[in-house]
Amino acid sequence: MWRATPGSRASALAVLLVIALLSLLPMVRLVIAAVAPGGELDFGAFAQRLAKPAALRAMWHTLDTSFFGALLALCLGGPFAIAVTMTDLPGRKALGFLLLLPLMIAPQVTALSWLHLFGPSSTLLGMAGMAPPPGTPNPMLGRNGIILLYAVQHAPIVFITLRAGLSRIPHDLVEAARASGAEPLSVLWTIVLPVVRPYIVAAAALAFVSGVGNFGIPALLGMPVNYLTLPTLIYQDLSSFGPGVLPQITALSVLVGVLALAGVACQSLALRGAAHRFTAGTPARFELGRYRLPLAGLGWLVVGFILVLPACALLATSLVPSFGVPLGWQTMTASNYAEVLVRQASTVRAFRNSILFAGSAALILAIGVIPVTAVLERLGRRWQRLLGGIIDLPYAVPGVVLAIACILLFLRPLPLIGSLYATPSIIVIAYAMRFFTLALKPVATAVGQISRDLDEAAAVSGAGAIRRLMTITAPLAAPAAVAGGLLVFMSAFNELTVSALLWSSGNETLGVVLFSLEEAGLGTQAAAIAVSTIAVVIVLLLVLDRFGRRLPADVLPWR
Amino acid sequence: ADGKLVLYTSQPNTDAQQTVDAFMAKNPGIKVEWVRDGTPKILAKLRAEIEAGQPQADVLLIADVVTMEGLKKEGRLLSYPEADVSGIDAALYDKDKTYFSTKLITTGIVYNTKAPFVPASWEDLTKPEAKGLVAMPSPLTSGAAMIHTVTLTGNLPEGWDYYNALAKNGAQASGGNGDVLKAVSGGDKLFGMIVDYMPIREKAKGAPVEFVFPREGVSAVTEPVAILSTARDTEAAKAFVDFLLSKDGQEVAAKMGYIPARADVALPAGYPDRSSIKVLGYDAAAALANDAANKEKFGAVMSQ
Amino acid sequence: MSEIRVERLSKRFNETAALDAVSLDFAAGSFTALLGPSGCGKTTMLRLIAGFEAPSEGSVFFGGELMADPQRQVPPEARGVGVVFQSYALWPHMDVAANVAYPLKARHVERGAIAGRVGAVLDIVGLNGFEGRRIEELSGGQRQRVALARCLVADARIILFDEPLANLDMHLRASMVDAFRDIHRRTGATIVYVTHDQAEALALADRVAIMSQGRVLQAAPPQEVYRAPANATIAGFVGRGSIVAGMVIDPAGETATVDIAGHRLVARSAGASAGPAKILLRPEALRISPEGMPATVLDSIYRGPVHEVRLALSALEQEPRQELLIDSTETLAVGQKVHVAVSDAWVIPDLWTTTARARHQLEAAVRTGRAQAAGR
Amino acid sequence: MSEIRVERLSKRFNETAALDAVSLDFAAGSFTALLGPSGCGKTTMLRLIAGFEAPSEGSVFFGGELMADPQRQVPPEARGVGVVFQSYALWPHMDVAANVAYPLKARHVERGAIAGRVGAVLDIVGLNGFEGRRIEELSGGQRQRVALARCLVADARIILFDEPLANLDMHLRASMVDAFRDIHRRTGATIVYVTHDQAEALALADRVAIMSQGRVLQAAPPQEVYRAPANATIAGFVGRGSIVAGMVIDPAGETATVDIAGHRLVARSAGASAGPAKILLRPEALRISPEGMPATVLDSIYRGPVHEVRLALSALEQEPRQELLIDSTETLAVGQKVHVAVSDAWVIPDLWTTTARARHQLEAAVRTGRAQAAGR
Ligand SMILES: Nc1ncnc2c1ncn2[C@@H]1O[C@H](COP(=O)(O)OP(=O)(O)OP(=O)(O)O)[C@@H](O)[C@H]1O
Ligand SMILES: Nc1ncnc2c1ncn2[C@@H]1O[C@H](COP(=O)(O)OP(=O)(O)OP(=O)(O)O)[C@@H](O)[C@H]1O
Ligand SMILES: [Mg+2]
Ligand SMILES: [Mg+2]
Repeated sequence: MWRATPGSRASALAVLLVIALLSLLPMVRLVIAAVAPGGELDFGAFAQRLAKPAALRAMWHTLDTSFFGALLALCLGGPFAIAVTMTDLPGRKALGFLLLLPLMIAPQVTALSWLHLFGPSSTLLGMAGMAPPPGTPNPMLGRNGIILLYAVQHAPIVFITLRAGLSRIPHDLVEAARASGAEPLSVLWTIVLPVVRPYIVAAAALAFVSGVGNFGIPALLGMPVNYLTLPTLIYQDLSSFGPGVLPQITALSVLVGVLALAGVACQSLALRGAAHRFTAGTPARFELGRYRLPLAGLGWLVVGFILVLPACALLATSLVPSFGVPLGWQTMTASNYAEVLVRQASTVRAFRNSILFAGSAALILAIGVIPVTAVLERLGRRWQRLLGGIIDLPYAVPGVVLAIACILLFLRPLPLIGSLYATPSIIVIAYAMRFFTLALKPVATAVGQISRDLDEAAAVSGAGAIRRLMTITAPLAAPAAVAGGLLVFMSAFNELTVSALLWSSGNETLGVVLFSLEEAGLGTQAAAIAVSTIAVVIVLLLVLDRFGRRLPADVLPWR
Repeated sequence: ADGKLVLYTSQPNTDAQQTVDAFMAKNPGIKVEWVRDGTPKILAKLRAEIEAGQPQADVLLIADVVTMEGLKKEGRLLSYPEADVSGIDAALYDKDKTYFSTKLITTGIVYNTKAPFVPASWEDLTKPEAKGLVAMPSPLTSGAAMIHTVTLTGNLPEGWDYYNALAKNGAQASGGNGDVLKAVSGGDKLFGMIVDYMPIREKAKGAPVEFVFPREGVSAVTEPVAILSTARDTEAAKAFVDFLLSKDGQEVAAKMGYIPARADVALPAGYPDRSSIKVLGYDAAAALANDAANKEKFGAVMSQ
Repeated sequence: MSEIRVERLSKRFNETAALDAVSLDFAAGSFTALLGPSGCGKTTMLRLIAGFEAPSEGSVFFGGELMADPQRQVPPEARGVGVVFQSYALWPHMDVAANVAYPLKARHVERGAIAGRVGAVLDIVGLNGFEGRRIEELSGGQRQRVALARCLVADARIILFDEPLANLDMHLRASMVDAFRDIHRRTGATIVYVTHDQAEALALADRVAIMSQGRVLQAAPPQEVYRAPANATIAGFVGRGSIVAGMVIDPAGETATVDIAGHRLVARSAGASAGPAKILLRPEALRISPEGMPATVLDSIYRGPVHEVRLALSALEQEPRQELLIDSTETLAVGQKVHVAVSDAWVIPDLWTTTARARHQLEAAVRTGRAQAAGR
Repeated sequence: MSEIRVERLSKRFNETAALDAVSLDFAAGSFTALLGPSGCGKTTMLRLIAGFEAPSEGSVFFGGELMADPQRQVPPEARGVGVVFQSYALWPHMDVAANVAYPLKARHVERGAIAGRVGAVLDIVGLNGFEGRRIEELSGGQRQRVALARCLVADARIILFDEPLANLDMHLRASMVDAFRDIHRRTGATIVYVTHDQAEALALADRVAIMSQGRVLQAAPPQEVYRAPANATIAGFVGRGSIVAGMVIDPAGETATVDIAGHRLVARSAGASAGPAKILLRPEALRISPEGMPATVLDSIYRGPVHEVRLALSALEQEPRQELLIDSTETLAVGQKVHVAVSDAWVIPDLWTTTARARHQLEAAVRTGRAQAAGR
């Protein structure tokens, strides 16, 4: 049995195949649709579509908002990750738990609730007598609002990714620094953050790519003031009627892909020389001393601001019979809940479907991603970077476009499996394609930091590659895999843009139901669904938390 | 008749369900599978299916005629000359009988009850009292809004200057009809252009809004139904079209709160008398041909 | 005044009592070695002194100032201690020079002075020219030396060493030991030094604290610990040697005549009373000679310079068999009959009958340690 | 047939040549200690044998079968070697018992037998009762013992040890050494043992390979390496002792009369030729005596049993000063004048004039090593 044998080459090939199927295939299909609509190659038209000023402006907007959104998300999620993992902040578990929630609220719902919060109709500001007069432009509209909400929406991604890294820093590294006379803050700057640099970069990259591909937030905050990003521009183009619509939006998607790849390039640039391996240990704890309570207060304030307020706004909306009716004891009604949860069978079905689809995708990815990373680990850095970029693509392009790619790919019956179109499978596959990178990033980072000798020790114990994978790499990467799985689940649970084109009757998802209510002007019923969604997810997480007590430490990102 | 039918529609979920249920009650042998989404998305889906070579839908029931006109030009619609169009204005169906309007969804003016005055005409929206308080759906997002724009610019004496005046008055064009409803009922804006059924329905639930049919007249989309030329079961498809145009079918639409296409079916509650609603016409074929130009113009006027 | 004082210090991990009501003074400028079997609580003691753990009970004082009790702890960075970790704890994202320079930067030493100081300590540990190496590119011993250099660079008042030389070869150890001695002399730092190498402990420290199962058994100057261990556990642990059963016949205060396997000799003692006793015989006090205790060779191992020979005392059918350890320059055949002459022996104080005395003795030893260190 | 053979094995990391064209045979059932200063390439050699690294040049054979050359390598899990890592490499997600049981499970030992075997090896390393402990809850020495147990449990044909006892105290070391010896005897495994502890190497191994800067300087039985080092580097590295300048006066094959500081004595030699030479004097061959070489006490360190005394030879104004190391049971005052009697000395072969002979000798030593081990 030789190294670099057919066996190990086969495993590398298998992984390449998986990546090709999940990530490259849809993109290639899109590029074909972009440059060769109807089978005729036409680069001139392709270039023309991209050179439109609207496209260039949207591209600039996308870059701008995604970049600063990611930066702000880092500033928001980072401190929480540190506080929850490495300090004795009171109530840190609850804080960590709550910080995850923005990810579970669909972006358009978040955007909506923030619009309510600051608009002339704000119940809250109204109570304080601070509501702006009717007709005042909402301060959330436009670039800054989009950046702020990107940060809120993607802070959980940063939080989960960073926490996976922080919880692996052996405590003696921190102790050595403190014994050297460094204050906790300076230890943070000089030791902790540099050591987790790969995680920070991974988190920032995820937040960036998430911003590039986000539709809900710029749709509500940008389109009203004609601040268009690429996904919203694509959506607008969709409403043109002619047969040229497909090439047009696929061409724009290629542009999005290029942006995402640029992000990946920056990522690998930032990661040069930052790959450290160490044996994982229990992380060090900083005592906050007299700052404990003030910091806890600050933490709750922030969480209250980014989560509780919007959630309350949402709740308030869901309790009035119609939009604009002030909430009071007389007007309060549960009729929206009754309507969506009892009367409309589709909502309950959508709950079941979303749990099922998002759960399957999360499970498949969380498990599957470990062998994939283990094989990636053995490839050279250049390959890793390239493949990492490819995996990012389906996450970055707008969901509608990915859905189109899926239709193009899976409509015709395939050999062996037949047509997947209009089955639940196509949604699960599309989710797997789209959220592959969410599951992969934390795990790849974790596997990259597992000290080599742990694997070597298993090898000389006689364990072959597969056994080592199952008994050493997988358990050590399990916390990261669970974190990744959670990210996938929570992102997919409310997902709208992919399933919008892929659902079929009986297979509708929550996002689809929610958005169609929204579109039909039934905002209050949509809010009722959103609130129910949050409740369901919280219940699911609490169940997981219960179950998590028997899991190894650090598997659940908030514990 | 027996058969299976795939319906692509842009009707809201509950409406679509009611329509299909009513149809299947009448035609127990035919099973209808329906897919519902906004017109742009449902068309994107159809386009992708066409690109992949296998359009799945048999029947389309979508918001506007312009889209149908485009599909007809591409030869994707089946002509159904034997369709029973009695009681339906000839303006409401294609002369080649490829698509048939099923109801009228008009666009008029909505205002918040806190508004300083009650608007009665399109021109009222350009008054100084309405400065910065007007919302309208963007034609860049909504097909119905495009038709509304084409109708108004074609019928109002000022033409595009009307929109210039609106823009100068700080009117905001964004999103779809649902967004306008939210903006006006929420008080962000106090006036809006909007499809009729939304504010009428919400008012009934207590929302602080009123709907006005302006005196110049309203634009309308007509939710046409059409059979795709690639339909597998044309018999079932024809049965579906027959049902929608029948008195029973029209009454279902009225019950859902829409203005039926057939003159012999009564309007739903909350609407004024049919005679007081003046529907302005427009040229669908021209609208299709000038779509891109109109969008550009709109963008330029509203500085979008 | 003593620089470090721990008082009834305890640390429990779940049910394990890693440290169990230890009281000990470390005089200013003293060099104390903690010696004890693996898992006896040495590292735990250092971590409590450094401030990485909070005591379960008891307290830690530096120069009379309270550093830690179960309620409140001064953070490590405010204690001004230097620590060399058993696991090295080098920062993987910095190169060798940056690791070593860190404590200087943390203490805001001016930029210009840093490079020189770093160069100087890298010189001491023999890692000149390794400044730019990444930690992952170093061998085990090289890493240990970087950890050493990092601790030395800051000239801390208190330095804690956790097995700093475990991975170095004999010669590097010797030169490091010289370096430590030098540093100690130059800076007058108070040093607590955990090691499992007794020769090192005896050579370096002016006091050795023997620990076992979370307790300190004896704390005394090296010679005393070696020559007059306070009980059988210490006698067995420190140095090589054999503990044989004997009979005190004529106790005479500082010495006593004892009978071992029918052979009489004079042994040192701390007031042993007549009766059965345990006698410690060190190999270097035993010699193969024409006369003395008769014994049989059990086995012989070549240990560099000499052969370490295990002998069985051939006494009146004694049960269990009594064994002696002896170093011989000549090779002895297994089974060979020899005679052993004894030049020194120690009557191990009997803990069961003389608990009170032993405790008194222990406290005296602690006092001696303090006085000695204070007199420096 | 030799169990392991490495041929012109080289390993380069960037510019560093960690291993430099080393050829060495390890006979089946032999016990070879690799000895050398920190960073000399010992760990690298083990890693190449285990299969964790690919050679830059040269090849590794197990029983005549090619295991590795720069192009192709048999993966570690197919080589059937046991390894104890310098860094322990314990799996933090498994408890002690699971760590130890792993190699058995990987080799599909039946479930029922596993617990018994695990218990037995934990017994050997003195960790009974620690089965359920998490790795993080162990002290440094306890971790090392778990690593040991994990390696021992599988009864591999080839066992590689990388400083397996570095963190253990003397007594645990001694009992581990006994355990190793036992295992070696029982299983007849071929053992390669990296250590920086020479006493350990000399006591355990039947051959010692001295490495320096990626090369093997001498590979010979322990006594030979100690008593007759092939060059000055080895003489300086292995054991204590002093190398003094002398003059070979009367070479006579196996012995030679030499003159040191005006004093004549007979020394062992490997065919030295007349003229200036370096003479190795071990402390145990030196004794303070009424007559002999005159010397002055430079300093004296207490090292447990004895005082290690540094002396300066008081000879005819020699430059540089020649120093001797000697162990004394008595305390000697600094500056005291003494005389030293020499009972053994070794003329170090001169590499510069006898390079060819030295190489020949080295190769002979390697051959002896092979033959010796093969004869077992
Ligand atoms: N975090 C912990 N959790 C539980 N038990 C612990 C922990 N740390 C140490 N122990 C236990 O406390 C005891 C003392 O440990 P300590 O590390 O102080 O030993 P040590 O004297 O330094 O040993 P060594 O020489 O082997 O390093 C040991 O039995 C160890 O298993
Ligand atoms: N991955 C690496 N990259 C670069 N240099 C390395 C690497 N690993 C080892 N070296 C260098 O190779 C040389 C030999 O290292 P090796 O680990 O074999 O030493 P060693 O003999 O085991 O030393 P020690 O006794 O200190 O463990 C050292 O100079 C070391 O710095
Ligand atoms: Mg320890
Ligand atoms: Mg090494």
